[in-house]
Amino acid sequence: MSPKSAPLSSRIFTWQFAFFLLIACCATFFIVKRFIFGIGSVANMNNGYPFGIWIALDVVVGTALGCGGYAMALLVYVANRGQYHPLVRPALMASAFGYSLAGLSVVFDIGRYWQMYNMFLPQYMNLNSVMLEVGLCIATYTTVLWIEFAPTFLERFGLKAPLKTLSKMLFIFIALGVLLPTMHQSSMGTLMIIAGYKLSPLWQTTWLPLLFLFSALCMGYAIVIFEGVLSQTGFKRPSEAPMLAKISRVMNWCLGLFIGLRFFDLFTRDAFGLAFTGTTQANLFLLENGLLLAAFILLLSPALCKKPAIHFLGGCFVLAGSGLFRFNTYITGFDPLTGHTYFPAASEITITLGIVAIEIMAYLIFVKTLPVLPSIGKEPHKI
Amino acid sequence: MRERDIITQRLGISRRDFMKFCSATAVAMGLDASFAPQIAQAITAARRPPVIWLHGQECTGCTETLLRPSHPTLDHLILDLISLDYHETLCAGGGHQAEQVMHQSIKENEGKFILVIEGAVPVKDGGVYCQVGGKPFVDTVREIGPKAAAVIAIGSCASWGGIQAAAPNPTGATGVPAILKEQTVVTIPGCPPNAQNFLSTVIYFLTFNKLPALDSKNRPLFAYGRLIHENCERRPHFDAGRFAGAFGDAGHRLGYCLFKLGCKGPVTHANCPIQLFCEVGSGAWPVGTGHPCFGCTEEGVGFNTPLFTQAKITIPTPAATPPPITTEQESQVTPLATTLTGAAVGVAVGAAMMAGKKATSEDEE
Amino acid sequence: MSLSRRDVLKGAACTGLVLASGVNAQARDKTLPPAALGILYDATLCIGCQACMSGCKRANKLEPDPSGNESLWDNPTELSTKSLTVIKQYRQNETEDKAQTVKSGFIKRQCMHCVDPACVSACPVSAMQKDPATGIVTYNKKACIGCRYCQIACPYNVPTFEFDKPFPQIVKCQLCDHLLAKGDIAACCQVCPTGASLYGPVELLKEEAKRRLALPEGQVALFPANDIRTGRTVSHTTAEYQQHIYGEKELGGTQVLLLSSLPFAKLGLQDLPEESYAGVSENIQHTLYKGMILPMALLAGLLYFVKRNER
Amino acid sequence: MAKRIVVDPITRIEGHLRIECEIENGHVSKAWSSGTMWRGIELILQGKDPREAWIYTQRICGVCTTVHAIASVRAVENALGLEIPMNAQHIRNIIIAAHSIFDHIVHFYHLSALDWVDIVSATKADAKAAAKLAETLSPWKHNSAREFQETQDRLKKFISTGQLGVFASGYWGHPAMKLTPEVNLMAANHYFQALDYQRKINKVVAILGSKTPHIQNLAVGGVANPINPDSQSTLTIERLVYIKSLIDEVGDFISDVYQIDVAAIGAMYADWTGYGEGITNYLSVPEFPQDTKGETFLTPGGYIPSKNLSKFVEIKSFHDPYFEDNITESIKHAYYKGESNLHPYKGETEPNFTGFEDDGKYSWVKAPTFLGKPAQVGPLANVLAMFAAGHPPTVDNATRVLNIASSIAGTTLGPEILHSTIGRHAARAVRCGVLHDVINKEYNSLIANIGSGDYDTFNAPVFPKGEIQGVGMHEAPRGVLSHWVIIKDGQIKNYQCVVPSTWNAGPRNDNDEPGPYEAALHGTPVADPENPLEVLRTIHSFDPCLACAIHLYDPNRTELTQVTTNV
Repeated sequence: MSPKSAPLSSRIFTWQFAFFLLIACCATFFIVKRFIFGIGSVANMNNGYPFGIWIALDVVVGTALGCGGYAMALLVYVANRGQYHPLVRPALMASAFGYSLAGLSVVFDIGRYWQMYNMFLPQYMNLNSVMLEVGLCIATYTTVLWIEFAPTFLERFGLKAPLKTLSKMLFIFIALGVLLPTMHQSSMGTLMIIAGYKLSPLWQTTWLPLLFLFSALCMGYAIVIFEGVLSQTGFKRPSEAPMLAKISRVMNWCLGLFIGLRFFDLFTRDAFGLAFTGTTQANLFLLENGLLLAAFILLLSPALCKKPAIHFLGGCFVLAGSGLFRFNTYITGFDPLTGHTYFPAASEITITLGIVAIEIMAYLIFVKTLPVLPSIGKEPHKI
Repeated sequence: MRERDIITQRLGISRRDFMKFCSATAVAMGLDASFAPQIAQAITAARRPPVIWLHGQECTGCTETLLRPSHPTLDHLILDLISLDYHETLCAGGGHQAEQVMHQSIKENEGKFILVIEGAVPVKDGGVYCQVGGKPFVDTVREIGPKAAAVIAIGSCASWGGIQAAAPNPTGATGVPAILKEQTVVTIPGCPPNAQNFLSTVIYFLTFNKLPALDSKNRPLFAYGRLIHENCERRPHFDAGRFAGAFGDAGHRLGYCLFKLGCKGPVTHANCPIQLFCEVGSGAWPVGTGHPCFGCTEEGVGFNTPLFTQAKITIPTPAATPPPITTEQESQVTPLATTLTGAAVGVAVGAAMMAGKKATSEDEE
Repeated sequence: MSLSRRDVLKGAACTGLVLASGVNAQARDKTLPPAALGILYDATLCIGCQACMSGCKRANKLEPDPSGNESLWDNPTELSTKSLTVIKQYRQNETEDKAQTVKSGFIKRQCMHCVDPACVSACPVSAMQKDPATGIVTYNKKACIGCRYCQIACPYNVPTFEFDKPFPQIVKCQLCDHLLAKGDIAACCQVCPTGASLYGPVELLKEEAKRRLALPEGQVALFPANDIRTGRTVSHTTAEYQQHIYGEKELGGTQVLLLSSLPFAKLGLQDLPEESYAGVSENIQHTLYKGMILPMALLAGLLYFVKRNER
Repeated sequence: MAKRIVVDPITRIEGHLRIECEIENGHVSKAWSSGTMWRGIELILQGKDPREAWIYTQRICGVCTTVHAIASVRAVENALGLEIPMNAQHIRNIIIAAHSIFDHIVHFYHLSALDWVDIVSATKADAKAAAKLAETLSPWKHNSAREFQETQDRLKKFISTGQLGVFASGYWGHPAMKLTPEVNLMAANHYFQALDYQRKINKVVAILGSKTPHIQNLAVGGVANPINPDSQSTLTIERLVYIKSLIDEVGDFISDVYQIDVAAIGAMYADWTGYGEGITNYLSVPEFPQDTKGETFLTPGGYIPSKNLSKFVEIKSFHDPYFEDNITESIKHAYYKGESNLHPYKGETEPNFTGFEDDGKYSWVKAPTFLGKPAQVGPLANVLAMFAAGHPPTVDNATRVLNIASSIAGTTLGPEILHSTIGRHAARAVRCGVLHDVINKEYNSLIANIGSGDYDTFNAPVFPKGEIQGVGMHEAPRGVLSHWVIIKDGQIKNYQCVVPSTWNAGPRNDNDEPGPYEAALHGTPVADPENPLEVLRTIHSFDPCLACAIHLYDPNRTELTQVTTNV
């Protein structure tokens, strides 16, 4: 393994941390409430909108944000771009968090959580179900992610022997770590195909699996750029701009594929006209694609890409646009045509924010206690 | 069976004593002793069942209701159907004379008379809040109750305390069933109850020689088996969602449902809408004339739930008008939720912008 | 310990086969089961009395659902966990539909018991099952994990979920499956006074529906009531029908068939293609994952690249 | 030596009343009256919604049903200054008049006639002679010999069963019973007929009031009866016509039976025009408002001091301070603490039981006074006031009753005989005739008003923040009834009822002047102290209504020194 990583040794408990802790506590309160009084007591989900932001944001967008590991693995191990290796470990960690917390969200989103293990019992498995594929695949991938991330722990606690064994087998998990997201990120697209007319033609297409796969890749690279810049500014670390600039080029390729497919599909299905009907759906569609197009154009020039502000902005646009694409596919593009409406309840939002807060807190703890970020040889300032 | 045997069996006295008694009775009534054989014959013939009617904390409204029906009329009732041996409002004599007749009747007819009680029984402070003949009413009820063949509590007061039991119940008023716990006390609640419900109960008992079927509060099912709401003539308006909003408004004048004015029909068991009052035909009951029911027959409703407070619908049934094809659900957007959303997006965008700025500036350094 | 590439490939292939031959990997059968039971709801005979709703509640021991206006009535505006069937009413919008001759009409909403049910296809744990004989779509709470994907999947928005309970279930019409053993029929058809809801074998119901569509308007005719097999009839004047049996072909067909004199779109019933969404979804899924061949091939490739590039 | 007797319970009245008398030389020399039941309704009312106070107060009495309801809504309306739509006034007035007619008929025939009429004696009458007598007195259509014979047979059959029921305790053959068997039979016949006619006039109350006893069509601000001649569920033309036909039928009974029976029995008991005068300060209030504010009335009312009709002072409106300001209640002889002669708005009811003191405190009933004097209320007071005001229907009816009585008695009986036990019965019969005139006028006014297109029946009350007070006055069948309410922030703060039986049954006042019962009993002859029929005659002539009168009763039992053992 190439350049060494080292923990940041600054104080964990800062005022920012306290703020996130407060949010997490509020969220915990509502989560307890949900288990005592039912989902309806904290969330606005209803029979028209059975999926709310816990699925749409925490799982569908959240796992895409956790695709950094996937995207980087693809780049480093499959495309053989070893120079990006320093970015792999932080990306893996973010992925592990993203997927784990998505899994956590699922536990309180699922109504009959105490029977969740039925998914793993052959007598209950329905192989026709996309949901089964997604569920099993995510569960497996989360495990794979932690195995991939395990060397970090082993290094931290100086467990040489297991580290050695693991290193030998790691290639299998790395391969699985590429295969599984390919499967379930595309399947998350397939998931909504069965909704038929309930999903607006602006999103409903048999190309959804491929679009979701591309958007996962885009977001995977975007999150690597985003986190790279943030950790650089947040922890006063040296700039990784040249590397991030190159990744932004890779990302733009994926984005190009996505946009190309998206518009090709819309035009062939004759659905593009709906984008200008002035409805909320249409406007969000325009916003979604506006952000993506802006990012695409911004990052077209290799020279511009080198500027941290540009590739950071591009990354942000991709995160926002691609995230919105996924959110729209699950929430705003969805309308059962029964008169039902959905807007998350404050408590429901708090739970989602709590998940994000936990993720950030865990990130901070990890980078300050574990060798995640590339070692730079001098003590950084505390944040 | 010979007459003598009948006398001996029924009255437990010899024929000679019996004839003496008849002569004395005739004289007591201011008649010639020559009436004695007639009286003797009457006594050995089918006797009208004796009824003792006691008054507790009451307003005499229940007695008043007996003046209203024509089947049977009050005179037919007390001259031909029953022998009303004691009743304060109707007794020809007063004081000592009336009390004496009552005690004699109870003695002679122990286990055979019908006891009707009108009015509540106050039990606070030893029952001093109602005394008749110098004696707390509660003691009288306890004394006479067990000697009766059947006990009927007429009116809400006798059934469960009625108006004087309303908060703060200053006299500790309660119903007869709470006093005579060992016996079945038929209750005919209402303020006052429909006289026909009382008369039907009495005549049921006289005709079939048993009490009518009762509900859990000992009310005859034939009169209290259903909610007023179930038989109300305005029910279709309820089902169709047509309500009067105030006395005299357009809906009120069209005969719409009075639920919103506080009608307690949905929680009150009684036959008012089908039995009607005072034999004047259609609409002769409170809801029929346009006033909400206040639940006088139902313990815990009448004198308990304020008049204009809406009743709780316990067993909802489908409305007459099905819902439209699409019902637009209410917006779930709350200020707090939008604030949170805005704040979250704002923080994310702001943080990204700051980070971007920093990155740029460091880059330029 | 070291694994040869060959071993890995073998193992992967085995896993794929195990998955592919799973217990519930039933083949898609898009034809009506031979003894399929269903309901023919004729909106032209419906009087909106809602006896079916009350009857359904009694038969299924459901609580009242005063979720409608002001909580005074048991009148859900939609199917709910307490209402497995709902009668809705279309009322003409004077400003928009002036030319229209039929001014109002009822529609009964309930589970359509699809020939190719999306809920059955969607459920990850086989909690939704289509009875192979009667075609009734049933729900098994022992299997259900409460993911609510069946709700997303159902094109008729039928399954409902107990959002207000800590230990919730999915609730939907099961065509009074529990009464069939006793020789009874669906409660809604049992209590329907006009024969608007008619129970029976779907094949017979289809024939009856076609007979009705052929009846001239305005004539007195006999209509089977309650259960088409019993021969009980009631007499009505025929209405002018839309020449369409809703449910005959929609998304592969349903076992609940609807007739109306109003265009079905006005009654909130979507104009649906003949191919089921479940079919589309499953086709994609099976194209990608049939026998797990594609994923396994991909994995093999990945292993090769990763091993090669891992340095 | 004085002999003391106790009559408990007093029967054929509403409520629980105990009367004690001292008898000296065959006449009552002193009397005490005591209510024996308390329900605490005024306490229950505190804190309740003033809009439903009438539901509670109406249950004060089921015989004077409606009157406490009417007084209650008027009190709250008075406090609010709320006007009442004309239709509501007319509907209320018809109910008031119909109820009063019913009450007077039932009082005479069913609650008091048995004091004067010997039912048993009627079985010895010659039915044909009785019919002939009746036909000479009246054109009444149901006075045939056949009907008299039927009644007599019915009585004979009843008596021969030996089960006399409520009649078993009667004073049959009492030396004070003086009517001939034929007159007794006529009265008995009318006793049964009166049951039919009270039912008919009650139907008027039931049609408008939903039911009776205890009507349920009132509202603070009007009535709950909707009016819309073109709707089914309202006061329809059919209902109105039904009312009219009932009014007409009962009118004949009043003029051809009731008034004649009272005149005849009065003439035959002419000696009783000399007993039972009692207090002769008479108080009554105007009734049957003819505008929305309660300022013009169909029957006048006012105050007559010491039976001097020329000193009559009219009470002019529902807000007349002459009435509102001049009432006080004395507690010098009642078991209460605190200041005596307080105005009802300031009324206190803190008990102070001292035991029975002949010259001290001895009653639970307060002694109301008007202008510091005790006053008699009731139909007599009302008739005298209307007579003094020259009210034509009153003058006509009074002249008619007195003329019939004069012709039977064979002497001229003038209005002065009214100040007596018999006079109270006569006044009630006169008032009943007046009420029939009123109900006809009210009916016509209601029809005319509806015909003019006015369908209003209700003005919604709005309660202000802060404290308001009001009085509701009503000329009830037993006399002046007034409810006094203090409302704070839309809730009842204090509620006091000054009722007819309080005026009449009250004890001595601050000046030790006896109350009307006590004064009227003074001098009443008692032939047989074991059977004090005469006491009942005088007490019954007031039509006592004790449930209304008792505000509070002793938590400790009242022990009386009993001179005789006759309890």
